[in-house]
Amino acid sequence: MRPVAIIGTGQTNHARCRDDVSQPELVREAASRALDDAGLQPADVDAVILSNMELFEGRALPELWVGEGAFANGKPCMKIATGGTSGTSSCIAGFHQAASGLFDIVLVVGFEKHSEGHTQTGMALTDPFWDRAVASGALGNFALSISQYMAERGVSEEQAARVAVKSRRNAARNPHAHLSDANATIEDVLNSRLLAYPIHLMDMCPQSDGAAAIVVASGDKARKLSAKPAWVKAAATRHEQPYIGDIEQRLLTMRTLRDASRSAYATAGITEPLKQLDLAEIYEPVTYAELAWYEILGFCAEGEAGHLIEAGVTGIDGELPVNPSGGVLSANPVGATGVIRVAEAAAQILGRAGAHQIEGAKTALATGYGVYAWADAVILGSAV
Amino acid sequence: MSERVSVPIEMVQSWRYSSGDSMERFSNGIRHKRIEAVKCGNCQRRYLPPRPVCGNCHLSLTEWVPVSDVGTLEAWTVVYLPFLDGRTGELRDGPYGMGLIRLDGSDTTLNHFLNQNDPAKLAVGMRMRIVWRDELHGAMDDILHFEEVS
Amino acid sequence: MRTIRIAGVGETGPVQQDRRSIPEMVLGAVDLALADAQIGHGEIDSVVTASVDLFDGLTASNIAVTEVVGAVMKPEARIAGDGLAATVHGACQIWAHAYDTVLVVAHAKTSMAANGKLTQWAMDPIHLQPLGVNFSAAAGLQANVLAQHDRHAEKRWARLSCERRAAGTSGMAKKLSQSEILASEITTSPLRNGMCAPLGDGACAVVLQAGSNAGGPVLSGVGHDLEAHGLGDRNLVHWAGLTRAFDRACRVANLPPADARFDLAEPSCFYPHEEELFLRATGIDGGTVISPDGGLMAGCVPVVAGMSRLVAAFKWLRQTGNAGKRALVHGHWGPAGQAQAVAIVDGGL
Amino acid sequence: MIREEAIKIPFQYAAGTAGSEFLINLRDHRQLTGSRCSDCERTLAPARAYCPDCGREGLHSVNIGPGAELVSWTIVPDKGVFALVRPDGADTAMLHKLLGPIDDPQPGIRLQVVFREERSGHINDIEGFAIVQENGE
Repeated sequence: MRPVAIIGTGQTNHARCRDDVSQPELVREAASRALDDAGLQPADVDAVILSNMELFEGRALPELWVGEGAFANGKPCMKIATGGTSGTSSCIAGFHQAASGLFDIVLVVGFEKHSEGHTQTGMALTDPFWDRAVASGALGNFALSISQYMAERGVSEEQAARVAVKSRRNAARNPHAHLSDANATIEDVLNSRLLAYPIHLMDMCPQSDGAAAIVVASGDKARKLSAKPAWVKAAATRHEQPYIGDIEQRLLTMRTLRDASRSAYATAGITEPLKQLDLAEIYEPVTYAELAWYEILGFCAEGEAGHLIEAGVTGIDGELPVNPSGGVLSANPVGATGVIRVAEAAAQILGRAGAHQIEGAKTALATGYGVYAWADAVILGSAV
Repeated sequence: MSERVSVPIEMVQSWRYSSGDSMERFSNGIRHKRIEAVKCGNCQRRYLPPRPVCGNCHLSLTEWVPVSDVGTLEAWTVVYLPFLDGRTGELRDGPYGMGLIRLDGSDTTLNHFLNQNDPAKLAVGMRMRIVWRDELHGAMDDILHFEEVS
Repeated sequence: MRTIRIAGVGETGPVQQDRRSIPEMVLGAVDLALADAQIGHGEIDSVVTASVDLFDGLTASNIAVTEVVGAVMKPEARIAGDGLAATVHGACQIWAHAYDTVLVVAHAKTSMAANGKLTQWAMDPIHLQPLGVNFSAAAGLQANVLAQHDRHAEKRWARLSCERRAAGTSGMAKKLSQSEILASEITTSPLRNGMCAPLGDGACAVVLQAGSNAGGPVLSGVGHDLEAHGLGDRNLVHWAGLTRAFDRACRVANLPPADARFDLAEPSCFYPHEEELFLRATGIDGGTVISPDGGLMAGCVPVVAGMSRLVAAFKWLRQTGNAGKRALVHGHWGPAGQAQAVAIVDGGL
Repeated sequence: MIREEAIKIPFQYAAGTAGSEFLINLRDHRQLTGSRCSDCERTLAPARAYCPDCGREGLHSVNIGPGAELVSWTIVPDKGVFALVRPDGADTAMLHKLLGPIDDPQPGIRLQVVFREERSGHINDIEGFAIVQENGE
């Protein structure tokens, strides 16, 4: 792909309910902040991509109502959605459009207002002839995968709880996070309400209202507009077969994320991710998934994820900080969640991540994940 | 902070879904407690639910193979959080057991309810059997739930 | 920018009701496109799909088709909009040098639910949706603005609908005389039943490939645009968004918009007044063949509509004697053409 | 085989800053509210958080109507008549219902907003726009 870079990012304050603003206003909040961060005016934007899960808010073609919130009036605009990977896929679409030569500046905005609908019910609109009768949303599906992972790997509830503690504590440094607690403990997690065995409330991502945006610039523009752009070094997407029961041992093998990350590593020249990546913003919908992704993404050998979190390797001061922002466990406006991963990774490269800045971050990984085991991997770097 | 107004709109919508030929055959079988999977001639994978092509090999699936009503529990959970069933608008209360069951003769697993909701009594590898409803109408909820083979 | 060849096309329908499941129907179009392009699934680098969850009654509606479009363990992106927008994105992927061969697929089945009820859910839920406004009502309001200053508009639209219906070969469009159309029942005045493109089911697939134009028609320009949502915020006499999309596409194709000449135009017209809006917005005049197959008036599948026009243009350019000619393809979605997309297709050597 | 499956999901949409103000003014003051954009010097109907054309935020709220002018309409059997109306003092039109009976609506005809007695802060607090009789009745 021709060179492109992220030159600005913006996020709303994510919360359980943002009924102070309408959907277009929520989108405007993130879009304005991203343009300010990039030092651009709305008129500088050549094209807009929106990311949102239509049925979570019961909308058809949501860009029609919400587009003007993203400064899309009179501009090329399209909406992309691929389930949980909507946000990362929209960012990758933004990379492609900015690299096409058609546009210099592409604004990507993801948003979700879960408080306006019933997400788990919307998610259950699956094949009416097969699994709709037994659908139980993302929660039930994750919990099923975890039983396989625990049986095979022997990972403990306490190790998973450490992921939640890391997330809440990191989130305390992030002003945009929905959930944060600088003093979170393993006991807090284990004592929180059991949602679906073995997932406790604090193991599971929340449903948040929020929006996030990135400004993507073509290579020439990025050099002109930014002293330190976050260059896109690689981006890969893999989709899976359509039914939950098609997927073999999701958390253990997750062939989509494995293949997408290996493809991205190869393009970016990464052979030892733990050493060569300065941080990772990964899509961890539940604590156990973060542990599984350590193995899938090659941060450790199979079966070593529990030890990795115990040793603090992925802590904010560790060798490879994972989700210094607090991650999906601390804020999850689904259509925005993948955009947040990419925006956080970019902000780290841009050196504008605030209190959760990883000093000297030069190479960052962002991933996306969907319930049907779809995956995206994006690698950003301080050099082309 | 000034007053925040929101606008309630209820979606009451129905769609007429086409099953497709293979799902129609499968559904007709279910009506007689007969389960059949489609098999890929290349990778030999036996698929439930039936579908037009093997996504891995891009080949049409035309061969049918019989599948048992007994299988292995590959994954399980007990859901405690009540779930709003969009089909009825009603809450499904917890706790209820759920599992991925690999029926003997199929390579994919079936996501369904378990009659057991005690985590201490569930384990990967357990043998499970379909419990059918009394009245069968050719749909997935003809299966009431799965129970352990004693 | 490297050349994008349209290597093959496939379509099912439009038919009033396709009794196949969505994946079976989509597979039909994909198989035809791959056969037309004489390539296998293994040669596809990336898939771009177009579908609308609420139309399909499925969340993340591309889940249902991922397998049949061949996207298992491959990149796929779903555009929730007209398939021509998905085509624009597929072209961007090739021009970005991200992929060399991209399969673009669009589908919808209006037989599943009343489309007029579903499109209410695309309208602003604070000010518009609670009134019961939908895309049809928006078309009526737009048509009425045009008809206010034009006493002959309704007769002209009836004649145009009659001609387009007569040209159709899909079997979906009932052949109606001008007077039958003018006597047909009001749907959203001044529009009448006979003026509405008959809605149906269908899928379209197009293979885009980086390469030379030696092998057939080439996608030489694309453009899209979004207007304000509120009908009262727009000048409904003009499709300003289409003019902008058209100008962008001409720029990509290195054509001066004012002087661009087309041998064929394939507008997406759900109603006859939209053809007049299309001509006005693009400056197309009498020298251009328009919708020789009857266009959408001969059978229309929302979401697929714009892509079905691309397929029509491609087939026309491939006909004997039409090589080297140029076509303008159009798609739109949203109330009164709020979102617009165009593509310029040049016939091969 | 065709199977009909229904879903039933309640949604609730936040009107946001300008939207809330617009709906509250309908409910409490039987008043239409627009927004003045100082950049493009237009008054937009209904009130909104930002100008759709120039993107400017922080618009000033202004009272518009109750008189209005008909811009366009469409008769929809079983649903009534939808209309685009430009309230007095506004530069753009808003969409609502035209109240009957109407024989032959004409563009530019004078209208007056009609409020419902029972109002809840909803667009349907407006019953519609009625034609003003020329003789002042």
